[in-house]
Amino acid sequence: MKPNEIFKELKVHFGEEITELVENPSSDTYISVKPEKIDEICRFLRDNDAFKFDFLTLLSGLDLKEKLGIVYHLYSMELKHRLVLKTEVPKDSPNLPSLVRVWRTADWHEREAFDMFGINFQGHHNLIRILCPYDWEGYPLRKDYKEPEEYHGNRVPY
Amino acid sequence: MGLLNRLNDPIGLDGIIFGTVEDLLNWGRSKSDWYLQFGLACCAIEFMAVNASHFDMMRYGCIPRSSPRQADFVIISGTVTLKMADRLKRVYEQMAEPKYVIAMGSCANSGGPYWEHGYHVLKGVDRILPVDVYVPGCPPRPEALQEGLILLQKKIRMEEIFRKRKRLAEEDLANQMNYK
Amino acid sequence: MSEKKYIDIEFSQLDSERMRLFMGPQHPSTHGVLQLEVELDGEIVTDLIPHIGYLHRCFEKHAENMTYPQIIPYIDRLDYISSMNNELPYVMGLEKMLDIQVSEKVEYIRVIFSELNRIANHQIAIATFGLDSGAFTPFLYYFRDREMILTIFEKASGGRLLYNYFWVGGLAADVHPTFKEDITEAIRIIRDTNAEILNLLLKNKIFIDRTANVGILPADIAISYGVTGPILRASGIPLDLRKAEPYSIYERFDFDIPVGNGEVGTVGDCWDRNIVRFREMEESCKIIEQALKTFPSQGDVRENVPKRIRLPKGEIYCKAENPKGELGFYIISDGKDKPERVKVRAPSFVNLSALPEMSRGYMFADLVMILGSVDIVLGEVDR
Amino acid sequence: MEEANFVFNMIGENWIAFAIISLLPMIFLLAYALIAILGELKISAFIQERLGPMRTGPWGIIQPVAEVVKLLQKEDITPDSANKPLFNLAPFIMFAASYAGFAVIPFSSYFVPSGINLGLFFLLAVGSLGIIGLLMGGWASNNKYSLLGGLRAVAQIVSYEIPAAMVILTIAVMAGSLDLQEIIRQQSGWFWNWFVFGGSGGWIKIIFLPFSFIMCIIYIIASLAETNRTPFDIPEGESELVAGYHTEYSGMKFAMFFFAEYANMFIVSAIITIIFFGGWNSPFGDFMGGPIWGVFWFVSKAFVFVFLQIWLRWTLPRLRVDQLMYVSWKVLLPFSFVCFLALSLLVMLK
Repeated sequence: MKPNEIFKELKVHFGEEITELVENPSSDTYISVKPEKIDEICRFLRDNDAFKFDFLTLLSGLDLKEKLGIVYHLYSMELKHRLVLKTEVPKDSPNLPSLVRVWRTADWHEREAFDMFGINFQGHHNLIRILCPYDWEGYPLRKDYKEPEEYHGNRVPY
Repeated sequence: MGLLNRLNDPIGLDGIIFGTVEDLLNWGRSKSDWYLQFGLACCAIEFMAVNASHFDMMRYGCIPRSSPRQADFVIISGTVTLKMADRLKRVYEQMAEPKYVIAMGSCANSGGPYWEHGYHVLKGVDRILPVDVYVPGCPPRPEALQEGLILLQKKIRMEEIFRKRKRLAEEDLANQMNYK
Repeated sequence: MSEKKYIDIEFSQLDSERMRLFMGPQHPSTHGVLQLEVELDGEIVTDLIPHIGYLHRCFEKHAENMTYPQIIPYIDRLDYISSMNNELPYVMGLEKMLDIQVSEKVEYIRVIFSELNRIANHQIAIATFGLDSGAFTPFLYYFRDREMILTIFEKASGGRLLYNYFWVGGLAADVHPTFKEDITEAIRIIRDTNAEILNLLLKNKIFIDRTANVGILPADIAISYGVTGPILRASGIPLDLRKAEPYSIYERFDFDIPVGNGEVGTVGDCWDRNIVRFREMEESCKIIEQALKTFPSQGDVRENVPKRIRLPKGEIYCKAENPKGELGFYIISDGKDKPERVKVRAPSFVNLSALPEMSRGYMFADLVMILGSVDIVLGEVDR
Repeated sequence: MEEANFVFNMIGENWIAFAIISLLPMIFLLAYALIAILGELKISAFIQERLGPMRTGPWGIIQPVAEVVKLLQKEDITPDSANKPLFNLAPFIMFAASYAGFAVIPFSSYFVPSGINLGLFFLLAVGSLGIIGLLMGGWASNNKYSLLGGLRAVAQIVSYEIPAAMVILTIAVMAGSLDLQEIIRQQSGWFWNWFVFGGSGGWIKIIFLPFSFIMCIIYIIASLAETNRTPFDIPEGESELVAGYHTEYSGMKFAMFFFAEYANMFIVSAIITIIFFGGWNSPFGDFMGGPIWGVFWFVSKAFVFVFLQIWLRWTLPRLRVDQLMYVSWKVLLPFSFVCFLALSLLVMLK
């Protein structure tokens, strides 16, 4: 199934929630959605027999200067098609629903996005840092991140 | 150092007998190096390769131990991150004296390729541990690590035991006098 | 008085004290610097929390500050056991965005080297798994043979472990003149050793007892956890990107996808995961042999390498079948010579997240085997 | 029964003789430990296509000496939270238990440190004493790995004592004695008189040959478990429990454990030699017989089994705890019962 067909189908079901279909000849096509009902959209994509997106390949956070972006790469084992969903949250209140109950693999991916960008996935059962130490400060992959001078008595910069 | 802690300081007897005893003790320590099985990153694979049949670390008398208590030296093979630094220090402190450290690879020496933007990388393991031998390379070739091992053994062979104890005792005495 | 007197014992209330055991970061069988917080009821694992990040080397931060070719050495250091495979999806993604067509010879060398590296990776995986089960000798046999593969790589690229060999638009250097003979000899020896290991380790009664029916991962749970690679195939799902979405020149070769079928136990147990890896080595040998037959020896491997790489604005998700699973790079370019963001889909990271699910309810000794069968590389898990 | 001890014959029964007798096995043990450690290193290297230690003396043959010199110098750590008396006592108990076993080992027809007529029983009893040291060390270390290792070791050794005891009981029935010298003497003559081939007797024993052979295998398996060697090395399984019960030990105390392990290896090999392979008897009748050659035959037979243990260690993977128990209780024990009955029948028929 091509992304534009999926886009049409989603538009029918979710209307306003689905913003646009971005097509670019040299790069991947993606569907932009609003963050509020992302879990419902994903559940629909997973359970609908026409899509069967049973596999969350990748969940990545992005720093878009003013906003934070979250990108979902989906894959269907059975129908062998892929889909990219993109959503944005404001930097001062980066909240959106968690997908842990849709795909269990989202657990660690979301923790990583929280660790690196400070995106707050609501409904996640264990949203703590995963790669950095638990008492680390700041969100390292944000563009305005300054690395700390010292951590536990060890100098960080060279 | 085990038995040596109980030996009285043989001050004034640093002649032939104690020189020979010192040589024997150093020989034992240099020829029987048990290392801690401790892989950190990419270098650990080369370290395993040195361990394996093709290069065979046991030729030098190096036997793997998995408990730090029984190890004589530790090879820091790879990048030490800040999260790891505390643990590494603790592992080092758990080792029994006399203990040695080989820093293997650029990351352990100085942070390696991660020195500039690595916000979570410790820039050189010598910031937390005393390093005896540095082996450069990213990762070092097995031959380089073998060279490092031989260097470490040479270093152990040339160590002072009794004279050092005498000197330390003198320094200690002097410090106490100054303090008073 | 006829009423039988008995003490009503609720076994759930007879809970003995649980022990919390921290395995790692310094532990012989955590394959690097992984920490597992294990809750034990006697010897039974009741809960398991992996603590990762002890090797978090900030790859994604580095990628944002490096030009595109400079990132390749860092990609080598992600999964440092299979560096050639790591480079492949990245350079393929950039070539797709830049619209560069690489020559036939380059494609062949890439495929041959990727498959050789897959063999080397699986050798380490099975070797260390044997080590976890207490068999020390197969580990050394495999490491002995692995040196041959490393020598072939070294002759071509100059590096033993980390190569920086696949460049955007070509390769760093041409292969060594004795390339074909070296590989033919290596494959012969690999097959010999494999036959030996099959008898020594994989068909050993004790080994089968230890691994069969242990750490079962059913297919539906595997998919929900996003598990890929040999672990997913061991659960009975023949998903291999080389067949499902052929990239490079894989569609020209004839090979099978080994799947776990529960020969000695249940589908998706530790033994299946190992035998899948073991059989994949043979498939890789088949691919290499076919590729060597039609290998075009003429041509310059660096003719299409661009002088300067400046990607058009856009984004791409490029993926390939790594020995550990689906390795993907999500590259976003804003038109400069440095990427806006490079996100890695690390197969080990995702596979490791299924570990608690796999190991709950098994014994502590089994936990070691299950962890070994997942075949993680911490450089990739923590990036 | 004549006195079988050349020291008493030479200098009479005085305290010097007792001192010499009690030290002789120690000298042997020290020499043996060095050889066994070197053997372990070199045999493992040979199996794994390596060279093993090469740079300590010619072909590394004085490597074990270097190990000892090194271990003497190592810092002796007693962890702060450990139970100090027990922690320090454990290696000594462990070593004393294995050394006590040497008291009754008949090295030759002319030398046995203590010729008690309950030798077999004594070995069984003293052999179990080492477990206390193991558990003590494991528990007193206050380390979770050590505790798990100690508990596993106890469970394992206690279970495997039973099939081993059954085998020894059978031998006692066959020999009609618990005196080790007497058991060996009954196996004199050619090698088919050994108990592994059913002992001396008429052709009727051929029917029972499989049973005695199975008995021997049962004992070898049980002895592997008692010495914590692969495939039963789960108490110190490196990949699971770091170093098991001796995780926290360093320096000389660790060396004691190490030493005791090798001493145990020799003791079980010696028991196998005594009860199944004719002890100090020459396999070929009177060929190379006599007390001096007896030492040679005894030690070389025992070394074959030490070699077997080392060989198995570098070949086989490790079992799991429950599988280990399964082997002991459901396989070895029933088999040993059946063999016991069969061999008792043989004794009746003889």
